[in-house]
Amino acid sequence: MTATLDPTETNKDVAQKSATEPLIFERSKQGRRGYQLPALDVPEVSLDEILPANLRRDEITDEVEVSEVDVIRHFTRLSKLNVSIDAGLYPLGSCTMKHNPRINEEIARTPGFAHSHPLQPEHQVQGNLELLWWLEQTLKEIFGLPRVTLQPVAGAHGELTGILMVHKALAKGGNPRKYILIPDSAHGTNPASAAFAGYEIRELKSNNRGTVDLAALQEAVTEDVAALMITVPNTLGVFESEIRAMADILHAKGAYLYCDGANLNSFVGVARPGDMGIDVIHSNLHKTFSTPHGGGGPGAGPVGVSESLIPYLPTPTIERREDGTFYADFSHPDSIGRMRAFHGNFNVLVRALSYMRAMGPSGLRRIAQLAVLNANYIRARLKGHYHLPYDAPTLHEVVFSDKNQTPKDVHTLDIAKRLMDYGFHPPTIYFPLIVSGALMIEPTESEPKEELDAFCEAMIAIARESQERPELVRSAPHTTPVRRLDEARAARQPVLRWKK
Amino acid sequence: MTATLDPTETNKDVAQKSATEPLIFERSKQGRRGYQLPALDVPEVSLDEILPANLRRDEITDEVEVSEVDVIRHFTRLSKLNVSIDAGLYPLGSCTMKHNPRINEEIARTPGFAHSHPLQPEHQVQGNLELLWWLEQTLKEIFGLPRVTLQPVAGAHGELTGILMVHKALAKGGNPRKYILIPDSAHGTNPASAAFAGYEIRELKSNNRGTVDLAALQEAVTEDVAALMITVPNTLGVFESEIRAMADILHAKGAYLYCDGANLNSFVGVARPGDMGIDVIHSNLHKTFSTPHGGGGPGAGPVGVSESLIPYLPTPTIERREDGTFYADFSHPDSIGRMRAFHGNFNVLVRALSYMRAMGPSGLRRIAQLAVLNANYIRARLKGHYHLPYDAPTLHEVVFSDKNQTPKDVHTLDIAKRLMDYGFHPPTIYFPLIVSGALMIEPTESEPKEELDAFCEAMIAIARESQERPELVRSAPHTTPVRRLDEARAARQPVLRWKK
Amino acid sequence: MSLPDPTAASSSHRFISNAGEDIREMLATIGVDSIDRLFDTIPDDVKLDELLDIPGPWSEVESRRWFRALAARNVTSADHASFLGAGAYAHYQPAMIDQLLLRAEFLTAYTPYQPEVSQGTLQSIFEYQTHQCLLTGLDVANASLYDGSTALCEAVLLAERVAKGKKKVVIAKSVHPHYLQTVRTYIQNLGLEIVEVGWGADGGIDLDALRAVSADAFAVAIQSPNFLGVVEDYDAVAQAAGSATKISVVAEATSFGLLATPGQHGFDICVGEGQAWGIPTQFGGPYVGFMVVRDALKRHMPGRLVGETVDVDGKRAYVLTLATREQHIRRGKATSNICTNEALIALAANMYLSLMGKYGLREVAEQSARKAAYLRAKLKDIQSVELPFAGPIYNEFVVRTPFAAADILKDLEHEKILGGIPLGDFFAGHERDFLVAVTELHTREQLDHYAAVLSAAISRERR
Amino acid sequence: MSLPDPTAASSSHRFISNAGEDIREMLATIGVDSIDRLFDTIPDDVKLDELLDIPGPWSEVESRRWFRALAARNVTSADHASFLGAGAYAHYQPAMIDQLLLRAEFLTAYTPYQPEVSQGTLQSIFEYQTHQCLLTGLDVANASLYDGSTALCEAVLLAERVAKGKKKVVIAKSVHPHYLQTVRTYIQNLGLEIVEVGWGADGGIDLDALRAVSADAFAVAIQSPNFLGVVEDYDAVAQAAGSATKISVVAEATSFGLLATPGQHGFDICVGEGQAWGIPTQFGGPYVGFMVVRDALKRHMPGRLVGETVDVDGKRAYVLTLATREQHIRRGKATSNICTNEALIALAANMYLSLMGKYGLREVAEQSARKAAYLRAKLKDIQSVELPFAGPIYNEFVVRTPFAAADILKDLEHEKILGGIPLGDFFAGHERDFLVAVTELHTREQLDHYAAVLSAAISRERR
Ligand SMILES: Cc1ncc(COP(=O)(O)O)c(C=O)c1O
Ligand SMILES: Cc1ncc(COP(=O)(O)O)c(C=O)c1O
Repeated sequence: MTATLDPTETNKDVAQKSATEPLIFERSKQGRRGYQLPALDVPEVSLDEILPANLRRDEITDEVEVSEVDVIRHFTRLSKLNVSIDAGLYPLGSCTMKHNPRINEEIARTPGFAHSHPLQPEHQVQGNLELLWWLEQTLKEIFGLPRVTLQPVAGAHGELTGILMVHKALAKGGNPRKYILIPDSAHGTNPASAAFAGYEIRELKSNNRGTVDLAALQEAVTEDVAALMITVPNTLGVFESEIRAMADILHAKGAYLYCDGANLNSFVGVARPGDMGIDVIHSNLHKTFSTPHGGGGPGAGPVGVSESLIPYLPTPTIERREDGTFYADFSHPDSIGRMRAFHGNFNVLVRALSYMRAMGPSGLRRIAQLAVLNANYIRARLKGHYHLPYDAPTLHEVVFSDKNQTPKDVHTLDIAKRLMDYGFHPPTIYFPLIVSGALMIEPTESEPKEELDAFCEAMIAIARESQERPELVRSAPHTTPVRRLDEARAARQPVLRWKK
Repeated sequence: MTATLDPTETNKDVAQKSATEPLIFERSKQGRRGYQLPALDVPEVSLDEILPANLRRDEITDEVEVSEVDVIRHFTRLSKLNVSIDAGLYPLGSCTMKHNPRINEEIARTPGFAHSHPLQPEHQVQGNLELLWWLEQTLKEIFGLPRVTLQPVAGAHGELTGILMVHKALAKGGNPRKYILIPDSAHGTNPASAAFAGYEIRELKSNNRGTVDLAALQEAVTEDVAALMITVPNTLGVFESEIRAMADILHAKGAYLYCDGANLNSFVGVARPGDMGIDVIHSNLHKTFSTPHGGGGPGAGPVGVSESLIPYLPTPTIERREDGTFYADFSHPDSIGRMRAFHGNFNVLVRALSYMRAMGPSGLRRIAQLAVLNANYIRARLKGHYHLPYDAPTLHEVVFSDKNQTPKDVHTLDIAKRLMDYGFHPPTIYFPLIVSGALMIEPTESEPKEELDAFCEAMIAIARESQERPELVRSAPHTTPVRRLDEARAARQPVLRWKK
Repeated sequence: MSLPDPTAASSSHRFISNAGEDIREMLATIGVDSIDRLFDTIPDDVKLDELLDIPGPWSEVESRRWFRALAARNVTSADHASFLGAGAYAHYQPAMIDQLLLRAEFLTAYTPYQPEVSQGTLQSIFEYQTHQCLLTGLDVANASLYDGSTALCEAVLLAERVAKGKKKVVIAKSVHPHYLQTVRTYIQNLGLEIVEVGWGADGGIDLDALRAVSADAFAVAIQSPNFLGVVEDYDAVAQAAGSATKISVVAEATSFGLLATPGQHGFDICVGEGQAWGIPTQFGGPYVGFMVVRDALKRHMPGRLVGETVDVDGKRAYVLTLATREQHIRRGKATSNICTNEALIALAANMYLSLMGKYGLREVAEQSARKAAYLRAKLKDIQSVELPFAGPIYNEFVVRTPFAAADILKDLEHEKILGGIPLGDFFAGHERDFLVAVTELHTREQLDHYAAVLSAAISRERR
Repeated sequence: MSLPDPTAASSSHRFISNAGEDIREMLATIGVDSIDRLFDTIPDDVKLDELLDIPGPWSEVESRRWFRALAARNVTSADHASFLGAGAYAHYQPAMIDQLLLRAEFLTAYTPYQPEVSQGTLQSIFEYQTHQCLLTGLDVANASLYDGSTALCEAVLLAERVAKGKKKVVIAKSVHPHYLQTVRTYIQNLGLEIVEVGWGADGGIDLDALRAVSADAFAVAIQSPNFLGVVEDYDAVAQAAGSATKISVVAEATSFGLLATPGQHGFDICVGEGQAWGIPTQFGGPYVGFMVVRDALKRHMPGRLVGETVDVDGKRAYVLTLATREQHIRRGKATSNICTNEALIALAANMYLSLMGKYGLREVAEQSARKAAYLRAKLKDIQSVELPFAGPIYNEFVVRTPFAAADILKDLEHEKILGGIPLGDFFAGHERDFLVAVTELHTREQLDHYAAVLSAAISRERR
């Protein structure tokens, strides 16, 4: 925080200055210390006796010397440059930015969980194993599928896991096949995961409802198609009403139906993927099941599978014995193998189960009901002000475009930035790709009506500003710690670290 | 957070709007719930069988119906309207706003401390009793006095405790006497506490160094003076170099020397009150010993006493047996009695001992050294820009006045408010009363030089603004969530609660 | 002299930012050659020439080891089923609250002297004041006092200020003994007289005795539920107290969810302890004292008051007000000497009251009362267990056995039950009695177990 | 159908704000008469006509009871002296970090897609990237990967992308077995071949064997300290690896404080696990994978990268950059499929690295190494204890006794010591070996105790 001597500067500049924070490396001063350790209590022999000099480094050049005060100040000030769910609506479409209950944080910090080691023998960690077992039981019931692996640590990781299982299953049948079908509305991780699993991508054009066209699918599903990867509801928020028929088409050809469960929040407790003919689904626990997004993670992406894919699940699986004890089972000869060291993001899984227990059967259903109600309320209030590229009924999110604003040269990016001046985090923008200038709004069930109203009023105010004062919107944001960034410069001459 | 429909409003207004938060009562909506309890598991008999209707109330009219989301949002947003030490310098003179280490918070939350009950029998709480015993030992060493009571929960509470002991001791000697001498520079709690202890106040004029005049004291100490209450160093930050002589004068007349230890931070580990001839001293643990101020408390105000006052300590005292066990001792026939229920602010005391252990002997001394260095650095940098009413050497704080600015009709209050625009909490203002337009600055030892520099530059910038753009300063703050308040209106027609 | 050089790297401390390089730069600016010079005004003969003799400096690692070992030597409700109350109750503590209290904006700020940068604290206090009014049925609440015992002291002193002349205060013997003792300490030099009024057969205050002594008293103070757990009849007490200022003390704050309010039944002041609002028992503190009074008394109120006003832009805002009552202005004539209070605990209470809300506060109270009634009935059936006081209770009651309470409670402790608090520690002649408190957190299983263990203990003692 | 009415107060849930009144108002605005109507696009035959069969809804009280009971059934380093490592280490965890992580601004935000309101997260990542570069001696670090095992997968895939054509990757057998297994899973359909190279007598990689197979490999990956605890000689390995891309795996991140850096000794990529930077072992996750590469490889980097730039006012700011590598732009051609990563753990690591700083990181490493050397020497003196690998170590080493490791470790557990990890679980023929890890947190007393208990156990087994 550095003030200035220039008495003529505007107050805004003063305030902006007080909203900047130097890099921790710039705070370093000779002699400062932020740590203390107990004095060494074993004989202090020469380092050479411990490790030959050629295997050692010298001092960590340019590492910091700062006090505890410097550090807590630094991170407290940095935190103030972020917005968060606890401060208000964070309507990032497709990200399900819901309330993160604090009881989850408390429970995850229980010493018995927090300090258990991933390689302890079974008898020392029965509590953890039982917890994992219960989480699988719960997800099985939610998915309507017979088994679930908890190993994947994110949605994309789950996608890779799922497609690898499909590949292995088909390979066992003699031919892993070549293609994965993916609608053009899909999230980028879908094609990326399919590619890393060894497949080529065939993109499916969405029809005018934004959904998969049955006839087109029928045609696309050839003998060398391994699976269709769809998102239910899709990234427009539209439910694929013909999902059962789609499953039949695929199954008839020996192909699998993979469901990206990122949007499970819209139908959890209302309908079950297994009942829709889905063979594999991942769920982003950091979305539907409230584990905090943490600025970009951690997450978890458990994968549920139908009977035919069970042999291929990653190892280990967690099993329960007759006597009520639990163990990690590695005896799956056809398993695709291990997706990650240890047991995945265990302490994310703890939070998710804590949340599921807090919601219960009635609460889980209520999530979907209120998430869909909130989204449709926004849709109803904004419909007259923003263009709705697909007006098929939507569930938990609604995607508008900037079509009504572009004539004034106001674009989605401008609208997003202007929302910040009104105190809101913008929606997801320019996704899905099938909508030009997409504004993808997902409020989640957490939001109170008055927050939705405030958001809608801000959006409506911006729609007006776009007509009456477009330059105000184009030059937004005006009230944030920093204003629009030169992103081109960042990519052209990348500066990716501090240097002295 | 409510946005507005008026597209012509300025961005500042938009930002300000997003910085307001309704009262929790205004968030209430029928049907919302923020809590859940386990279902009642005992037979649900009619309430009448439990409690006659005339002893019961009906529903708690106008209490809130809000969700957990509403509540965490509400308090998170409220918190953002505060400034704090972790965000920057908080130079409230006399308040010792130092770094509050997080290890103290962690330790205070240890279940064995947090869930122990104040009326458990001795054998169940040996850990707590030993902790209290150790804290007394440590404070005895810091004070250089033979006993310390930990019962007082704030400085003022300690003052009352100390003066009550003086009263009782003198009464035992036959005459409690009538007056307490208090310098005009003293904090308001001093006279208030003395009055509640049953004394009349005689105010001592400070001399031109801002300290107590020996001759004047000599004269003032009559047979009916019970004690002198001074602050060391005094509220100007000036050490009473003749403290020993002052003690002698008082003791010669059978009077006591009470020290308000609020400024202990300036000499802890450097000198000891006991060695100065002080008979009673309280220490604000929320100042010198880092327990968090919590927006105005809790605190703790242990009182150390010299030999002659030991019989009058509040009960119970914590004692150690031969066998190493600890107990609460109520057998003090001459005790002034109990100052509060239970054992005072135990979990504040835990934090203070945690801090003392973290500092150790060298650290405690370093506190005083750096606190004094930081204050004198500010004094040196600002001396040319602000008027120094008393230029005697000062220790941990420095008091300026607005004399240089008043010609431009810029006053201390204006300077304080303008500091907010530069991102700093103002110093203590208009105290001590012996300085007109006092600006009382106490940086504490925690502050890094760059923070002090930024503060000084802001102060210097404001000094310039006061000459060149006085209206800018007079109308400050300009960048805070709210601007200057109509305090007169608040007092004239007090609105002290929300009403439907 | 074994004093370290402050500029040496070995002297650096993690809690103190400035070190070698900074210190040299700053000394140069000040124009002295060493930090010691800055202490020249302290006479050498009072200066220490060596370091204090105390343990440390400790790393967090060492502190954790030592303090955790101490904590482990306590037996607590964390590992036992606790039925302890008597002014400190273990109720449900919502997870959110402690995590919010750790926000620096709440934890490390101080008294909101500067409202423009303290609206968070100020608005919370204003809301807290409102909750107090709704719960007590009175008009004006303050920002907090130290605790229940000192809150009673302040109430007595307030009543004395307005009474003018009268010197007698009547206090029920069934007020928490620690509170009563604290009042005695506070007023010892103020020429006031305390007259205690005992309880009747059912444990409620002795109304006839009260009527007999109230006439010339400036105040009458009772507690409800009283220390024996018995709920007093405010109307009857108010009637018996005549013209004196009527002070109700509430040491179990969740009882407001169920019990008739002092405000609607003739009382002028309600003071008490807010710990039951989800604050940990933490060996007695920090807790939060509250005071709520009739509007007519507001300018005599001790402590901080927050009021609503507007800023220069007309925007609603909150500010400390009626400060002319306080020590920093009135000094020797202030309504109290209190300065630092229990703001953070009051904030926690505001969070608790808001989260539980209209229906949660009611349910906590009802469940506590129902479970207490259930246990009380069960204990009554145990052979040779007596319930000495038949008066109506909220969530606490006195149990009597043929044996010393201490012995019985030891037996219970062996079964991992903290069974109660011996009444004999407070009232001679009650060595066989102990207080048992129940809250919504107790399960039926625990209550049944308590009864079983108690009757077993009694049979054992009998042998 | 036993489905509750969403507008009933009994249906309200504390995590979901809108209830009765709100729902009715919103339905009216939307113009439908019930929430069910909004689900009409879901065919009835896939709609549930009853609630799911799972436990709940639970209050916090019930959740605390159940989860704490589960946690209590684990035996952990919280109540035992733990010497477990093998990729998860119990180092000092500064108190400040967890409390800061609870700040909603960090905890509940998401990927900083909108830089103007995410500078806190972005600047922290930029600082984290810088720490990685300083520690590894390499040029460019990313924002985080899932963990050490998947970081190695990404490194192998990166190397393959730049190698063009070559299909063989050489991986040391002494790389963490879980990492190696994960690589096998990842690449199973990509037509790549993994050649494993074993270790020599001293536990270091077999250089001759390495030389023999490196020629046509696109990458060579080794771990140091390796899974046996032995520190590899980067120069020698680099020389033996020839022209292949050299990947160093670090599973014990505090070792950077003491060991020669891969960057200064011929390596191109360093990947590994950041858990040792003060992250709880928490049964294996969440942890944080890191990747640092030579500048030439930066445009092939998987995951997020944060770069410095300026805003329209010329003010310095940070932003996600080089996004054309990523799945949301490149889709099927992206450098990785990763999206959500381990941002919060990377933030914790940044806090840890900043707080410990230049000297703290060194001291943690030195103390860990010194204490490990002390214990290793003590164990060596125990009759019939063998140290099968003589190579230099950092803080972990293999111990061999005449008896099954599982039995010996059971004996130690009885003395409240988690004594090590059986090597036989990973390598056939090593049933008598176990891995012992030491950190700065171990006291000499614990180390001496370990030695005493181990030799006692051995004598007991002998009988
Ligand atoms: C539709 C969709 N699919 C997949 C993903 C990827 O999930 P994750 O970020 O957990 O890897 C996301 C979230 O970013 C998503 O929104
Ligand atoms: C000099 C002085 N004396 C006494 C006090 C009163 O202490 P407390 O606020 O802890 O009651 C203070 C602090 O406000 C003070 O600064």
